[in-house]
Amino acid sequence: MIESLSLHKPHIEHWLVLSAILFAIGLYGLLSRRNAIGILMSIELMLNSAILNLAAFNRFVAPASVDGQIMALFVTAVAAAEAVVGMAIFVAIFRHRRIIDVNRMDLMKD
Amino acid sequence: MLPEIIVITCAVVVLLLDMFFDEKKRIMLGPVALIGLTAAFAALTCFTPKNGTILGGRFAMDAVAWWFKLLFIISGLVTVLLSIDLLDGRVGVRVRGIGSRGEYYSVLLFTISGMMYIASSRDLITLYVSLELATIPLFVLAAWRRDDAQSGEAGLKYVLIGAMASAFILYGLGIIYGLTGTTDLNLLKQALKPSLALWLATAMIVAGVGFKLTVVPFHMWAADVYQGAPTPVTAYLSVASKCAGLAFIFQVLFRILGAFVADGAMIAAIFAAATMTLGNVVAIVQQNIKRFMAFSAVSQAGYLIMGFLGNWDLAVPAMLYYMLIYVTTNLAVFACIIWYTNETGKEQISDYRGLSKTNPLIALSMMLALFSLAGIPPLSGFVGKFFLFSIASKAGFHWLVGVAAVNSTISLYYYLRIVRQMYIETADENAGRLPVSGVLASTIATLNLAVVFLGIIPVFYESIYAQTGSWHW
Amino acid sequence: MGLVSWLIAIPFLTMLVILAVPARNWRIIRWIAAAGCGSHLILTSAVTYLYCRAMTGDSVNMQTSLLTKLYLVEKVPWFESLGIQYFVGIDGISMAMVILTSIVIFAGVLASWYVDTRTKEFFALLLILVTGVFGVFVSFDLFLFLMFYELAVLPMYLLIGVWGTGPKEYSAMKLTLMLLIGSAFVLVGFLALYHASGLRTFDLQQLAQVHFTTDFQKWVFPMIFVGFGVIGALYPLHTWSPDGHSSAPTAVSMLHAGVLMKLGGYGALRIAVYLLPEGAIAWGLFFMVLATINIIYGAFVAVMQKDLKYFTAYSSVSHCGFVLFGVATLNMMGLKGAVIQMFSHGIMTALFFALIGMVYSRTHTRMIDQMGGLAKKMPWLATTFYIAGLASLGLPGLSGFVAETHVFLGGFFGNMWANTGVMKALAIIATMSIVVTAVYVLRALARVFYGPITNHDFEKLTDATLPERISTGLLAAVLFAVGLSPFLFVNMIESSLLPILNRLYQSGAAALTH
Amino acid sequence: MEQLSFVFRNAWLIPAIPLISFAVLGLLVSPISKRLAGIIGTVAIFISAAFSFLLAWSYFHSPAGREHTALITWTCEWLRYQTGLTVNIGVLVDPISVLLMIVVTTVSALVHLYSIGYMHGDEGYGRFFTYLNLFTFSMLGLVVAPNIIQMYICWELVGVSSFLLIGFHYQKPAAVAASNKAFIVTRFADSGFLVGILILGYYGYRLFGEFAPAAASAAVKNGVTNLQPFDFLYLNNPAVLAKLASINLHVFDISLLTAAMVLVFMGAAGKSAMFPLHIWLPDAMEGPTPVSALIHAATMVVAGVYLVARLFPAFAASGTALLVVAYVGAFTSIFAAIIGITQDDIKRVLAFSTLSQLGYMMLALGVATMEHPLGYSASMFHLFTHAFFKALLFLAAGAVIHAVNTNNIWEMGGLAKRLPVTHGTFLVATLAISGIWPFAGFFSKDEILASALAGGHYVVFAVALAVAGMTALYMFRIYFVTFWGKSRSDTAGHAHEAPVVMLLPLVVLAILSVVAGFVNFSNYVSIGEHPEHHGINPTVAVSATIAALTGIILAVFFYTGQTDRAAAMSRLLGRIYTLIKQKFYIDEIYLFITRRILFGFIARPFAWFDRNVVDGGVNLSAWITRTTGRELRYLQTGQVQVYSLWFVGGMLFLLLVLWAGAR
Repeated sequence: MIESLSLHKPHIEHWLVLSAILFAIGLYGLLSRRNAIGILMSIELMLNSAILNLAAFNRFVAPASVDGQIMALFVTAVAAAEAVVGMAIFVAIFRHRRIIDVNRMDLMKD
Repeated sequence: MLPEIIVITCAVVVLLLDMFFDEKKRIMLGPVALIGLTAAFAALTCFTPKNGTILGGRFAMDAVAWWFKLLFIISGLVTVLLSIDLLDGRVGVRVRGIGSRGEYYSVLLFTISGMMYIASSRDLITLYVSLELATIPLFVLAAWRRDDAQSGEAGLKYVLIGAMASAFILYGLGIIYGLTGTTDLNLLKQALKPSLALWLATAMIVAGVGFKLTVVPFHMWAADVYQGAPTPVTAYLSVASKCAGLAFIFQVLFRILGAFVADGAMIAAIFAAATMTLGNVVAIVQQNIKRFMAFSAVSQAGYLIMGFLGNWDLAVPAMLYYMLIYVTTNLAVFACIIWYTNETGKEQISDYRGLSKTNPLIALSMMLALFSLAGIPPLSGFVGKFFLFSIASKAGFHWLVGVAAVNSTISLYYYLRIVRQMYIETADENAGRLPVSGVLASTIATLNLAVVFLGIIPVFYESIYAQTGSWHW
Repeated sequence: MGLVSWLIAIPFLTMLVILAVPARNWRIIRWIAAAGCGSHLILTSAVTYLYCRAMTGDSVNMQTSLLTKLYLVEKVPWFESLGIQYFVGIDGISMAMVILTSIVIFAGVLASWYVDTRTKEFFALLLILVTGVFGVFVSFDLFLFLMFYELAVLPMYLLIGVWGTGPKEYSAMKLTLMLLIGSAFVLVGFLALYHASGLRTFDLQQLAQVHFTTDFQKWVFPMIFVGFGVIGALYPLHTWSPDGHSSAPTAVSMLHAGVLMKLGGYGALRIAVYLLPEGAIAWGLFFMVLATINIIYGAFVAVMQKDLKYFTAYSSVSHCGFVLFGVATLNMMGLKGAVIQMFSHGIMTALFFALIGMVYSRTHTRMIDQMGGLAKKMPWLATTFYIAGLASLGLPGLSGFVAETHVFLGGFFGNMWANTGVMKALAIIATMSIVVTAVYVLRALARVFYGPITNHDFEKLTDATLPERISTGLLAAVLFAVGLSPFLFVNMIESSLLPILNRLYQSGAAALTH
Repeated sequence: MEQLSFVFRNAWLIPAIPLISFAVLGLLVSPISKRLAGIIGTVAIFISAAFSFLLAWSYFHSPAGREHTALITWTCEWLRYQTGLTVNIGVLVDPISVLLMIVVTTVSALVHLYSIGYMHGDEGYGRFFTYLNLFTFSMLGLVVAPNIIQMYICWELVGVSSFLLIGFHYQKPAAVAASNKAFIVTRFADSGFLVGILILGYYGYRLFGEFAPAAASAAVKNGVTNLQPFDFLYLNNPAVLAKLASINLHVFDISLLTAAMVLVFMGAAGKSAMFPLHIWLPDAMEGPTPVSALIHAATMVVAGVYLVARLFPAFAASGTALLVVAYVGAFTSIFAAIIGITQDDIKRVLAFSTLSQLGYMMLALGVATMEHPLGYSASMFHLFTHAFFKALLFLAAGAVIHAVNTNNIWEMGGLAKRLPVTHGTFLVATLAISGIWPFAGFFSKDEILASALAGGHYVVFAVALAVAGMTALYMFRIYFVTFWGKSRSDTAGHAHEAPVVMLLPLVVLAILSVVAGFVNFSNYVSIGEHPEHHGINPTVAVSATIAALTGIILAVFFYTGQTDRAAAMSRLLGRIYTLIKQKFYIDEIYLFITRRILFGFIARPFAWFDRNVVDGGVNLSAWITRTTGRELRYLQTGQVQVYSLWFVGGMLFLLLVLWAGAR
């Protein structure tokens, strides 16, 4: 049975479903987490799912070219940048107000 | 590509100078940024052809891209002008934690360059990367005032939702790549077939762009971010980021989905109606002027996307022209707001009481700009709106024209609220004339001239029409 | 730059000059304004002379023409790619309206001779407004028309809001918004016309050669007519008028009731009926009923008013009903009557508001029953007030009579499409209004000016000063001039109404056949 | 036709002179010098009077005059409603217009003269003469009107000048109220008149193509070159009238012509104060006495009669309308006479007698026909004579009031020896109006009665006879009470005769009211092909004289010597007496209708509706918008995750729509 699994080569659908699941988890986290850091992590998750997509597509759809992989690399960098900025701003707020709960960040509303 | 290069170089130069200068000399940074942007402007207008490609077609110029770049440079230029006083502290009411001019200018310049890239990238990769280059620095700018709770919160909200939006966009772009196996926009178009996956991708991308264009219901962030961010940044957000969104969606709709755009008219109409109506009715009850401007911006976005109802030979020029007018007009309003906030530190609408007594000229310019936003002739806003309405009418959406026209009447109501504060309400007895710095004064004057003349002088529209009317993507 | 452009330019330039003058010497400013408007009056008379001289020759061959003949035309392409152009000219109807406006603004400036708070802004705004009005009356490009139209409406907000009395912000906002909602409808209609014509032009004369499909006309006509009806105080969209007029300062009420309300009738006639004859035929009777309601309803409500300005505002509602009634009759006399009524009511109501302002500035009340016996102290004002009143109740020898008989005859003669029996009935109902008008006018005026002086503060009141005498005298003289020699006036406008009627008959005949 | 002589060609001067003098007085003179204003005004009218006598002379000695044909001596286009519907103002000269011109100018001239004395020292002296000139102009314009529109225009103008003159003392609330009442009541009547004009004009215009050629060719001898639907010459054309009469209006099954004519008569009734529109005339006595003499006795109030006479062929063509005229006239005459007996204010008595005499004229017109036009001439005759003696009565009464400063006859008395001239002239006039031979009234009344009898309207005849008696009664009542007995107030005790300038007109009018009766009238004024010449009909004359004498005797019985018989009589009548004394409460009924019904049930609800429903609707929509905004703003919770939720929701919606749209 282990063999059967190992023999069974993963196909594109598997990757897509996986990335979709990742994206959904990320989205869920984004919408449900109260902790700002958690939310940032969930966003990372969403981005990574997209990266996974790109890689998978490159592998299965257009194996000749490397556009997908290049894009994946770029996106990794971008995601990092986003995370950094997010963290920085969060830290600034935390230093100032000592809160991590986004629900309490509603100075401005209505 | 010259202008982009200039802008980026300038950004780097500013950063370096910021390191090497001491505090006294840092006052030079603003002018340097200005010089850079002016150079870019000159390069764009004088040395940049309106078509041609480099980097193997990854980077292309056409008239639409050219006009977008113009808009980005102009808004950047004005934003720098509006920021100088605040950053150099030539203000009536000092705000703390606004220092570090170098980073500010360079970050600003980076976003500008990013936006300029959006307009002329012909590849999913560059498209996405330039979008992020345009967006991420804005998060930073929004949260610029380190020790101001509102600014920080604005930044955080912005970054969270922005990142989410970019995730959606990325996922959508990924799907499109998967459907076609290429990232070259020129090849994509032929390869795409209608499919549920495509609709999913489209929905994700459009949602992501709707976030930048502040289309209902993707607009929620705008109010808070506009209110919290430093006022010059708000000004920049309200115009440049919207322009970038437009440029991006131009790329997506016309280059990627070109074949299917025509079917989307009804959707565009629905979103337009929802956007302008919601923006207007909520703006009625706002008290904080920046938040108020946020909702006004939302409603303006609603008018803008009336352009996506078809008849591209008219619609594209109309949208570009409207963007041009919107940039100048909105910046004109914000120039006055920034000036007032600089001098008094107040942001409530009711604080503008009796401005016409103390500073008649500024009150006049603000009134003109507001009326232009409301679309009152002979100011440019009227013409811009009129052309967009005409698109809707030509596409047969007469009901939408009615909704839009009634909406602009409603919008007049709340713009008049400010005018009333300035002109009808009497000032406090101890209110004296507030000083106006030369930079701001000249900026306001120039912008207002533009506001008036764009509506009267046909040459701008005519040239946009001539260059982009027959725009084949 | 031709004469007609000067008609628009003079007020604007005057405004610029005023802006250049420092605000503290307001006496000079009012002199500048008076000079500007005076020169405009001269120019207008010159244009009138030219027009009449040119027109007399052509009026013969207008009998069958479908295109209104324009004089002193200026046509400059503007937003060329969209077919928008700067296209101004003069025909009979616009001539009449220009004369009206020119007189009223001159009188208005003189009537607001003693505005000493923020004089500069006041006159500047007033002149912008007038610029817009002149623009509307001479422009024959729909885009230009709309542009000037909104330009004319907006300054009203500040004029009422700053210099007004009573609940001024409320009234100002209400007035502005209602009028602009009206123009929103007009905008929809214009754009629909523009695209339906398929010509890519806003040129009125080119659009007039297009035949729009009947269904199209049937939904666009009410759009445009109602849109203009708002500013023409069409029932039930008239409610901005009482509040607005009662809160507005004197000159503004004069201009607004005297001229701006005419934009409605003018637009309805010049654009709605002219471009959309079949729509007019389909909807004529409906709007005629509304107009009849205007006439009777306005008159009866006016009976109940205690405040002189409300009183005049409602009588304006009633009289503007005559304009719309005339337009809705769709025959020569009706249309002519509408135009004459626009003119006559413009002058008359301007005179009313001017006098109310003058009386108010002396007695500091507008309540009818707080006054009394003022004729003893201010004979001039009393006399002119009575002249205006008699004109408004349609006394022969004053302009009102000419207009009203035209309208009544027009309604009674009917047209070939609507049920003439109903039209006759409506005409007779409308005729009854002359009695009610007599009742409210005479009661109010007698209460104000006749009888013993009730309030002892009135003992030391003074009669009109020279500027006031010139202003009111001029208006009263015009009332007499039109009333005594209508033939001059009527011949001036008749030839320009013929094309409208010819279009009506042409498409009306088509409508009857199938 | 032959070239018209100078007089005819310049007949337009007769109305023009007063107009010019009105303009001159109003704009220039009366501000400068009041005295001068009086003189100029009076002279102008005298000139115009002389001119009209000249015109009359040359008209009645012209061939046209001998066969009573009308002449349009001057005309010009005033207003073109549309092609084929033009109003040409002009001057129409025919027997009745000439007659009226004489009456108007003469009485007006004398009244002007009288006013110089009467109004002396009044601060509105100049204004008074300005108004009088305006009135004279308007009345003359009305008289010479060749078309119905000009008639209507001047009709309104006389209305307004009467309004101005009644309210001349504008600080007297009663006068102001009276003037408003007069204007509004007549205005109400005029609205009917206007509708009548609309009908006539419309159908006249429709039929014009059919009948114009014939009518025009007929009108050539009247000197009309371009006939218009509004012209009397067209409207009185038998063919047109026959056609109009044949069109049946399907309400009440009356012909179109009848409807139109009844409406026109409504206007006439308003101006001539026929029942039930008579209420304004008694109140109009608040005006200065010369005004009452000129406008409310001699000239303006007969405009209604004149209008009916002017359109007589039309009225005759629709018999019904003419019957209406006859019976309204008859009723008014007796109704007014009854009231007249009970009034105490001398001017009001005279006003009611005017009413009843106007009724007389109307009924005379009503009983006439195109075949037997005796009543027509009779009515005009009575108009002619009545103008003189009624004006005289008023002026004399004015002289009395001038002397004793009261209108109440019970505060006068014994004035005969103190005011001899006034007394004499008043007596002449009283005899004249009572119809005693050889005074003017006798002849005209006699002719009217004869025509009624000849026409076979016996009811009308009886009424007329009764009225004759009552007239004598109430006239001699005030005569005795005023001039005989002993003076009942000290002012009456030492009253002084009026100045000569006031007495002169009295004497002239007295002479006129003696001799006017001897004019062989129906030679001059008649209508139709075969004018009827009327001699004294013994039966009628005797019966009328008997009636008059009875009246006089009754007056003597009640009001001479100690006067408690009258009181006893009134006590005997009780309720009825008060009912009559209160003028049958007509005014109160009117007040109730206007105040309670019209204002209370129409105007006030409308006003409320406008402010609360219509305007409320506008405010409501504004409120809705604002509330929506206030509610929607709460979507902005400030919660970043809520925003994200909206974002996702929007995305899904978009996906849904796209997907749905795609398949």
